[in-house]
Amino acid sequence: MVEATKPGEKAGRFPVRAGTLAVLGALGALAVYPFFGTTYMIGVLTEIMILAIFALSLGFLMGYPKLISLGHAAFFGGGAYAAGIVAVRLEAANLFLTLVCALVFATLLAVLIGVLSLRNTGIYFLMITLALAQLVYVVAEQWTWLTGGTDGLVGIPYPELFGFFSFDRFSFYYLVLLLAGGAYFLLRLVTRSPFGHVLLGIGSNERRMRAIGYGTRVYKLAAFVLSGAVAGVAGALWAHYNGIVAPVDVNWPLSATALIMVIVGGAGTLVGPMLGAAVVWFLDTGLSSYTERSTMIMGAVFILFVFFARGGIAGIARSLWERFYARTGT
Amino acid sequence: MPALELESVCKRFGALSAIDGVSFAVEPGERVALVGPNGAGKTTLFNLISGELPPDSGTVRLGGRDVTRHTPEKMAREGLGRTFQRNSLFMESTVYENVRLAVQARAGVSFQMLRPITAYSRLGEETERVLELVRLSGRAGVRASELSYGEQRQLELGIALATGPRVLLLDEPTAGMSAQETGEMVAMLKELPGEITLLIVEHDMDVVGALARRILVLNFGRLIADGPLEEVRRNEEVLAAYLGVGEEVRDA
Amino acid sequence: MGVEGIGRGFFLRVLLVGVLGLLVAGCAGAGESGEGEPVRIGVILPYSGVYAQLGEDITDAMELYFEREGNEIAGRPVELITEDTEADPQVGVQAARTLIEREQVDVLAGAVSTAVAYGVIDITRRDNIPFVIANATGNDATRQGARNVFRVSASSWQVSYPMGEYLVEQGVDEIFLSSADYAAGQEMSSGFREGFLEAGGTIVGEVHPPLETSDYSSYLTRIRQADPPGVFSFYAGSDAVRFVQQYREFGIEAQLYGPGYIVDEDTLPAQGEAAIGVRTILHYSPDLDNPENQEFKAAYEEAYDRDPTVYAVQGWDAAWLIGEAIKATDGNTEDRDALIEAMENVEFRSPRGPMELDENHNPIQNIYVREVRQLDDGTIDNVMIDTIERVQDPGE
Amino acid sequence: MISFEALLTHLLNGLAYGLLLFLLAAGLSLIFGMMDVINLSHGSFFMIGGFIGIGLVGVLESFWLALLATVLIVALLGLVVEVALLRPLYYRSHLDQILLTFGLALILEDGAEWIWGTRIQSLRVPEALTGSVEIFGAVVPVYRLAVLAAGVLLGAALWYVLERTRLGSIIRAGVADREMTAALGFNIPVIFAGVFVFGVALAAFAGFMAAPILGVYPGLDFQVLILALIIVVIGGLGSLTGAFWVSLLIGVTQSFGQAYFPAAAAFILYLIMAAVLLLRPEGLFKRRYA
Repeated sequence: MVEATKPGEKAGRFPVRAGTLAVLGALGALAVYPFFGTTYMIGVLTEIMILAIFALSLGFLMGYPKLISLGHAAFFGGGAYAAGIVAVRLEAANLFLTLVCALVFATLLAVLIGVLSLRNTGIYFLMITLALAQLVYVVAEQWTWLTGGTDGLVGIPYPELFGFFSFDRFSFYYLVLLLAGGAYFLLRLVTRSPFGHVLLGIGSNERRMRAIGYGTRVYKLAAFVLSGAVAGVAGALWAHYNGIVAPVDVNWPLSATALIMVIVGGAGTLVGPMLGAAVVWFLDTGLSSYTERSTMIMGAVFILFVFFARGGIAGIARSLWERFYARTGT
Repeated sequence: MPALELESVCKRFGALSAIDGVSFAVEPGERVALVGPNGAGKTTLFNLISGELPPDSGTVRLGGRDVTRHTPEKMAREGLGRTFQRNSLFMESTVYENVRLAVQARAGVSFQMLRPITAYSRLGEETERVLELVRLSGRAGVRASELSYGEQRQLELGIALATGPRVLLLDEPTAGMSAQETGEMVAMLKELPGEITLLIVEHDMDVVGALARRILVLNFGRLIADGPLEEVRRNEEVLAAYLGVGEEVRDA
Repeated sequence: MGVEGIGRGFFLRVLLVGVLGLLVAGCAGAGESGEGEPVRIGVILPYSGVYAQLGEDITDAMELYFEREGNEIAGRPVELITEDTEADPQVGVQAARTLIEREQVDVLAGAVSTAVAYGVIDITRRDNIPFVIANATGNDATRQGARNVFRVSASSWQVSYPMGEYLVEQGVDEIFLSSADYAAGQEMSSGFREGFLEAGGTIVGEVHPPLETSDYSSYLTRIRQADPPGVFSFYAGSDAVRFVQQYREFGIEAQLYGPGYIVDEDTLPAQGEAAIGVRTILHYSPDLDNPENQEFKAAYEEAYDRDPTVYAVQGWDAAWLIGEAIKATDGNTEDRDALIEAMENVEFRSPRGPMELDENHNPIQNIYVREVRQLDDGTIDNVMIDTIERVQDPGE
Repeated sequence: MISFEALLTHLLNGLAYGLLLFLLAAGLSLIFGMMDVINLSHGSFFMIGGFIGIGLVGVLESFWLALLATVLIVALLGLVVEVALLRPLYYRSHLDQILLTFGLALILEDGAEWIWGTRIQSLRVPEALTGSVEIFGAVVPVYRLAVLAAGVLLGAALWYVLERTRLGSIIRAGVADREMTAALGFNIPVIFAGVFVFGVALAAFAGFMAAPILGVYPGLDFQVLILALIIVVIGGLGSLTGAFWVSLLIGVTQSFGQAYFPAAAAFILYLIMAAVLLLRPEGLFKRRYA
């Protein structure tokens, strides 16, 4: 039997460095994979990386200022619709145009939803993010001439760059890889900055943060908007990759799936949610090719994590590392 | 001009009058103790001053400025610091990070997102200065949750000090401490820069005697005495209020 | 954060092994290439969620066809590879992509919901893979004229427009219109409206409740007050059950009409007696008296121990279209254009009666007027009361 | 053009629908009020109640016996869940318990699909409750009136038990101060298990009563859950009184909104929720207990 996790003074530093090494290793492996892999697996990895960016954005929110949103699909889907509408309705699939439109739209949406929802805390925050996101969903479903309604918005092509370069599945894979890595390192930078430490403090003890002079709501809003913007970029990539945006991309089950990714991967880290995205993809989409009971398996795995490994995969990796370290190091 | 001034401050919870027309003023650099039986309203009064609760009526002034109904964060920025009766720390962070976060609060860099916090060296210098003040320099890398209780009280004080307050509210700084820990805490508080105004809630009359010359006595939300320790001790009303816990006062 | 109590190390290991196992399992299916003998037919249908029964019916009938062919077409064994689409276009697109890229299928068939069909048309068109729509009715699926897209069900227009004309002929010239407020509902409504107005009918009122409405009382009150001689409605799945039941609950006298989907074999068991008397049009009726239908019903009942539905008929015809075309190309599925051309020339022997494809690959077929009745054996089912012959989608 | 009969019809049907909403939200509200746990598997128990009810009506051939048996069976299931899954998490954060109930909801939905299939099923109403009646010219189905009566009776019974009986005061004390109530000799785990099981039983009761109106199918669980969550949040988490009035408010607003502002029908629910939470972040009614 091993005793409970107590990341001590010495052990505490190590997993961090190990985590960074793991990320760099994974990025390297992903960068060379297309030269060996099948078209299908390249597609799968593209999809997982897009979802990983989405999970990362929610993981940032849940792990640092500890804001648990059940409406994150609004930003992902909002970004996807913005990119899709630009690409299909305006027939301009320029990467910068679609990406920037998705980013701007998701950011504005996040400002609006954030201002309204951050008046509440805890379970009320969770519920009002859900309600406001569902309003976005209803709009997506009803505003047929713009969004395609329940049929979705179909025919979104891969992006292109000012007419001299058109992405195909191979180059799009690298674009997604680049943005996934970029999003990770950007948020990693943010979590280590003074701002990131304020968020961590808010997540740990908001009352004290206010007592020492932090107007916590502004910081939470900034984090919320940053997270929403990242989710919006993921959504734009999703639209290009699938060629379709539909109301399900804004609906609450997607928000719940992102939440599962974060919990399974491990809130409180940035690598964790990204790993969680991969695991949940295999449990959900991957397993559904082999069994009709994939939802049940996902529920069971989720419960196991809640029960026995609240730190998620990242937590397991960390404690295994500490055990290894304890055995060899001291 | 008084550093802190209360004028007829009232707060009711339903039918209960928690604070009933309390008025007093504290001069800059003065050290004042606030005592009273359990449930007298001491912590409520602190919450009213620090902005965690809005008063129903009355005025709170800090350095002559009306700060009634300011939010806690605004009060902190006006130069008011406070500690909590029950430790309110950032438990998963190290001692160093706890204090640095408080230092950062007035450093104007909190919206910097793209450089690591370690790049801001003046945060580090100031943090180390405060750690020395509360005698935790040797424990800087330890997580707050792994400190001894006494050390956590020291850190509680350290966080409040790190915001550079002009007025500091201390809510039972020695509560639950051993005799030795209490002695250290008193020594630490005595060494605080003279310009910091202190208002201390304290049960231990030795501590009160060591730190403050002036005492405010609160009972059922009303201020029943205000004056030097010896004088207050002889006050009939105070004795009556402390009946049952009166030994504490007399022993002191 | 972390794990308290006993047995933690064990669980950590179990979880880790489990996760790794799943990752391996997820990758395992990859990498098989399509080279070699079998004809690989990808089937994208809902196997979970509200429309799972439709998916089962279509799949069963497809399997029935290939079994009767000895699971071999033009000397090549046949492999049906299924993927669940739920009712979700994103999942449908992923399923189609998995089948095309991982399983390297020669032909794709399925799509119950129109949104899934549109998404899949988009990706099959890129690779020119023949795609047989086995149920979705969205008009544009065939009207956009994609060469690789075939439909063996019907367009929304085909199961709504003809009823407008038919009702006026029958002397019903005032109708209240009601449909769920989403793409299919709008198509059905406007198809009917067009046919009904052109024939000289009058629409006395309209209500369009949102999808997944649980309480229709306000809408039903409106209908009741308008007191029309007839109501034309389109709802599907759980909405159809609720609407028809509540319609009866409120004791509305007006005759209820609609496309066949409001009282199909899938919802009838739940609607029960509430559905009796509802008149609908569809491209199939279970009591059709032609040899193909009798033969099909007997074979299907024997194999699966239940009556075939319109979905089963569509599944049969989808498999027929694919199978006969591959026979015509002597088993060559590599030449996609040749395969598509062969599909264009397939002659159907469908349980639904006469059927041929128009230039957009949408069926020209009879539309049957049916009424829900309690049969002599006590079961409740659709009975054909009239036929509208050779209905062809206008194409735009 | 708006007649008195129409107004009355919309009002009565809105009230009946509102009380149906109250039935489905009551158990969720009760469990939250007492245990601080948002039971995200509430909709699952509702749906399972419907499925079991349909099966039992067929076997027992009595609507009322089947109702009783369904509630008991689902309550037993709730007991198993409470003892085996929730209890070990009492000393963790409430978020963990909420997450657990969410995982459970996923399992139960898929399990229901496995056992009962995906086809929508419906529950036959006893002969006496079929058809509709006219009240001052307004047409209301008889079964809706039965649901209305059940909602009112349930609300009254809950209010009476919690406010006027010794059991109620023990429960309220247990919520307000766990340690003290335990010190007074009351068994907190038993009280909590009782509350949870009762909340689940209410979900099953609601699922059974709603089955003739809504039908039963996998997927209904989450549809209902969202609805119940919205009611409970607008009403003020944990306030049964709030849940009661908000259910009526939503029922009546939907009824009139759908009739006279059909374009807004899809938005009504979410707009009410957003508006209330913006004006009163804590919900319309403050929680009574705790």
